[in-house]
Amino acid sequence: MNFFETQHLTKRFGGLIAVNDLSFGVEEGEIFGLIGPNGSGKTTVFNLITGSYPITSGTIQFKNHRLNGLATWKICKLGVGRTFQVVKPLRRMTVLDNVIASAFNHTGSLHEARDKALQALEFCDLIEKKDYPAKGLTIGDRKRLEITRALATEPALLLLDETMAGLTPQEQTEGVELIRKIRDAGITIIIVEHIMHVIMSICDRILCINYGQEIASGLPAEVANNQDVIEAYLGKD
Amino acid sequence: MEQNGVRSSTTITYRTGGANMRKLLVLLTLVLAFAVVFSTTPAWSEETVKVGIILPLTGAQAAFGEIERNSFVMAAEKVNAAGGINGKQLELLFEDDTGKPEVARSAAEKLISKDKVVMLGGGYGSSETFAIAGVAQQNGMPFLVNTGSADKITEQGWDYVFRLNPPVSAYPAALESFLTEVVKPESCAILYEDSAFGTSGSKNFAETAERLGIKVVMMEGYSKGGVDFKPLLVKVKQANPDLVYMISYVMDASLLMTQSMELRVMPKLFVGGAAGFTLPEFVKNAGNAANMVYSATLWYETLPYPGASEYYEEYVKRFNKPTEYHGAEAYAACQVIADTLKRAKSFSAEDVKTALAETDMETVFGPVKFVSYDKKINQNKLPTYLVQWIDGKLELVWPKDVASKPYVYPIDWEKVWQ
Amino acid sequence: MKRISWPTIVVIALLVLFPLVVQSDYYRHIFILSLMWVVIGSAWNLLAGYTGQVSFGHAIFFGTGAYTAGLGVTKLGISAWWGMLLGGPVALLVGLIIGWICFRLRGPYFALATIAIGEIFRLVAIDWRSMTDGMDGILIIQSFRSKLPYYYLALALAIACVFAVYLVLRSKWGYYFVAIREDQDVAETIGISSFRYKSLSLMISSYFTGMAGAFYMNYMAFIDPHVVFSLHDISIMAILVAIIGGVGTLWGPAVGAFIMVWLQEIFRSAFFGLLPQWVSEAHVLVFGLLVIFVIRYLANGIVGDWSKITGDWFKKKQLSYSSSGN
Amino acid sequence: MDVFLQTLVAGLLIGGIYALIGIGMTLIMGVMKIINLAHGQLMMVAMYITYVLFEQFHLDPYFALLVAMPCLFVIGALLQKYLLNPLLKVDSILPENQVLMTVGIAMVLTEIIRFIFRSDYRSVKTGYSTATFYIGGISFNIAMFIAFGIAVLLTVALFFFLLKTDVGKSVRATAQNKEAALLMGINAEWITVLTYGLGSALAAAAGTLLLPIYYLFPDIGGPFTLKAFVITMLGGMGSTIGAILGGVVLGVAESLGATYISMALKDAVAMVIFLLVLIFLPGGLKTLTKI
Repeated sequence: MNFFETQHLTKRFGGLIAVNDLSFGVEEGEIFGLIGPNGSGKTTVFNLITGSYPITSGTIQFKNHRLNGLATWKICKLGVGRTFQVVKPLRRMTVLDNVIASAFNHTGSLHEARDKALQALEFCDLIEKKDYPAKGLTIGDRKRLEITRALATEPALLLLDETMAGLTPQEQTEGVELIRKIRDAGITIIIVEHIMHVIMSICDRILCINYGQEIASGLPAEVANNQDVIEAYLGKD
Repeated sequence: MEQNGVRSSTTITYRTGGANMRKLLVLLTLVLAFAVVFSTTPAWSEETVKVGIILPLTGAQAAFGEIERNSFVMAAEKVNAAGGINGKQLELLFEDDTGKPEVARSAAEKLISKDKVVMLGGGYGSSETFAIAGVAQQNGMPFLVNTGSADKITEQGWDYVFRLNPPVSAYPAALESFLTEVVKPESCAILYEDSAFGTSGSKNFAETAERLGIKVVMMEGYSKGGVDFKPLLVKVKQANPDLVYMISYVMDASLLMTQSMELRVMPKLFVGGAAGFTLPEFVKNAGNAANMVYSATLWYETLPYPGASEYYEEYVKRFNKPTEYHGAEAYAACQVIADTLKRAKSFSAEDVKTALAETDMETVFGPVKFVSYDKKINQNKLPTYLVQWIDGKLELVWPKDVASKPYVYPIDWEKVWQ
Repeated sequence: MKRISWPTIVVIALLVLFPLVVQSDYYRHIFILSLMWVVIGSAWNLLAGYTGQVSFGHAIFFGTGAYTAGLGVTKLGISAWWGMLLGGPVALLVGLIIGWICFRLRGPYFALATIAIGEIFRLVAIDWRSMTDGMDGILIIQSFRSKLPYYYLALALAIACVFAVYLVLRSKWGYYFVAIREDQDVAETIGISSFRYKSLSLMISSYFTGMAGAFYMNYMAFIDPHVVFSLHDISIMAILVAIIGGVGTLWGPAVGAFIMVWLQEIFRSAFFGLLPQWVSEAHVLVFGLLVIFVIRYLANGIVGDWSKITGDWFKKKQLSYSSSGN
Repeated sequence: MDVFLQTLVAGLLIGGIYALIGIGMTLIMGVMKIINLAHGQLMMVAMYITYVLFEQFHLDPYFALLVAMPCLFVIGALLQKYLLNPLLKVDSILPENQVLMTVGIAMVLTEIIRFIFRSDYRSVKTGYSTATFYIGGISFNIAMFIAFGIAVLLTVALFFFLLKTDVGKSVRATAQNKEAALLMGINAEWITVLTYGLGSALAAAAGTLLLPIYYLFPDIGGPFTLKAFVITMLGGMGSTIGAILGGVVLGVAESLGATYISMALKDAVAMVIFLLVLIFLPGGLKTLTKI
């Protein structure tokens, strides 16, 4: 059995099928890419995994837990962290407090949580800005804060939702390094990303979906050359 | 260092930092200083005798508070024009209770400990009257209640609290004889506002009805300010009682009557339990529907009490609107206060209390003498009356010997409501 | 315990000394009311200011606490002081149930639901006469002639409440509450059960409000449903106290309580009789204008925007406070 | 049976008035997503305008509509422009700041009126205030009947305004998605000002029509504010048809509650229904009708 897997995952919004019979597995320690054109259902998949939306049918398995029907916060407790595509800093808290709040995930002591938070900030290279109010950060730092906050919950599986969008090339390079570093720390990653060279360079395996359905999966090179994928992105002529 | 880190990180989030604190401290100290300065302000002249009057001058009850204040002022002016309290001027200090008990308490505390009044008067709403009475009793300060009518007020054994007006349970006394001698109804419906006044009044009338052998076929409360009383009246109509007894303030009273007319609810008679049914606004609003409605009342301007009609006319002339029994209560309270202070050996609380207890006088509101009966102490007993709206005018109809016009009964509602 | 800053100690010391210096029962009474409102305002602030759940129904807990104390006397024949012990827990229980019903609603919907429940409580308390005696209310005899016991009890309650909020804010709970206020969705994804922690916040808040209610019963010695379940005089007043002082600040509600109670008293007594009587009719108007002014220009209240007040008005120095968020 | 029918009729008629109160609120809540806790107080101000017109110029309340509505439109628009809209730019801890502002506005309106008119009860008595016609022993109050008719008329007018006119479409667009509306070049600020003005004018209509059968004093606003948001949530926020539905449902529920449970608890009945709808039918009754 895989470290993480979905089977026949389906989500309907009224008459619209957002995710359709999607099955995939992720192995421990992997960086797994989830790609697809706009509106293909990537973020919905994340929302299903974290329990933000109820699942219409299918199952989600993480380690030996079934995630179906669990509350979002319980899924987090089990070790699934996520970032949001549209960053959501806790605006009126400082950067450090943002991270402390999530570091409480596995501890009740402020002391410990603070230590964990500082470690996470150090790890993500955000330590110098720890006393900034979160609402005052640049977009790059906000994205970084999203990741730091997710890391501070000490996840075994991290879902990254377009963490590179809107960053400068310099920041993107740093981002790629950070993601590798996270993986090297032993955290499995599922990443949704639009920027192709990023995906291609860091992912071990890639799943491409369109209209909520799998159209290709495999190694980055295979998927990149898959005719259906190219058509999905560029449209048929 | 570690500790500092925690502090600084939380400062921004929660804004509890030291800089703010210091300024807060300044602010609080100012408030305290302010309080100390004011608390030590000496009382000014000793040329007047100060009496504190607590009334609702703002808030929902302010309309009645104003009538009472005006009447107090009128009476005090008369007292002072006639030489005051043994040469000293009577000074009334009005305090607003805003219709809230804790504010009434503030007002009482202020009058007693800051203004150093010799006694207290006023007390409109029952809740506020309780609050004032509690303070008065604890401080040993005589308090003459003139409106708060919940029975319990004089049932606490509070010897500093006196009440000029009858308790709500005494309101329908005149009605009782009218019912036994004239109407002899077999059934009645009781509708009441779910205030302290309405609840205890309704309970009391239900007991009276039972004693007279009148079957209470319906007894229901409502909350003040409703737009539509028809659901209630439909039930009355179905129960078809001989008598409908209502304890309502003025606007609910007029809506109850107009809607009864619309629904053609036709008992032998409608009787209001004082409160709203005697006010000029009642007939103004209810119009034709007010016609032939009876009401119990404590006071009416044509009653043969000394000064009653003069008071009424003077009030109308001066304030350009009519007064009613609340005003008369206030006027009479001021008469009693002046009389008490004139008789008191000194203005010490004990002497004032003794003098108040010995009161035996005639006022515009009737004879005042404080007695104990049932569980009550220091309670004035007054006769009550029955009035009836006859063709737009409120007439005193019962007891017969003081009636300004003969009562109209039986009533043909179809004709009245045409 | 961690060290407490010296201004706090001085403020507490001043408050402890106050009734010994000022002998007037009148000023003591106003201070007792102020302290009671410190409790209610701080309690409301924990739920609304820190956890982001704006309640328009704190009269529910105040009234429950007051009636717990009162019914203890009329139904069980025990002293109303038991209310100080029981009022909090009973209010907490009510809070738990209300939270269970209402916390599935967010933002303004939650606020509306609390108004509705508050009205239901008031109406039922009026109508359930066999239990509550309806509008006849509950009357007891005050235990103490002196104001001092009441004063120190109110002071102890106020200190306990502010201190409890202070402690909560320095713990996991505090971080979780604020995280929920800032973004409930994010809070869930970092492992916070928003339902559980909102309920927790409501429980603490209702506990202290219930205590304040029980204190009111003991001190005022008379309650009826219109007084203690009042939407306007309790629920909305609690909001005003916190807003004026500063929502989401530790000391805001305390400052707001003193300002509101004193303002009401100063205007009610027409500046202690120094100004003509008609001034006293303006006190609610002044409340209203103050609320509008504070919300419009001092969104974080007097404590929260203190730097803005001193910056803008006293030093004539422009602080780019409100634009710092870009 | 007569009891039931008469109760039902009473409920329906009062429901018409309630609907009028609700229409303005539903518009404001739909577009601005805020609870207007000054709604009843705005209605109260309109009632005083009508009262003055009647006392001073003997203007019939139905004609006073033509004055009171524009007056309240202006007052509402000014409140929105100078007090509520600026709050959007303020970074405050509570997103409900606008709601709290309406509490302040409500207090100030009430007290200003009290300053001018005192706390006295006032009323406007017209020939038709208590005029009634009967069908088979069931009585119908004519003033309420007319109010019901005008409520329906205003709803239909509002419905077509929102559906057919450009301004109306902008209002609906803003209600659905403010950001998108902004992108489409709609001046959202102007739309909110217009909406609050319109909502206030509709509250004015309700007040003016209520006056002949009711009475007036400064504190009258509060209870009607409560009714207004109950109706709005019952009907579904932003739905004009929903407001009619909500008003009638509330009226009937209160009447039946008063007859068959207790008059004193009729408001509690309304609040319980409100809570149930809030929790189990968050979109209000309109989600059942699919209008």
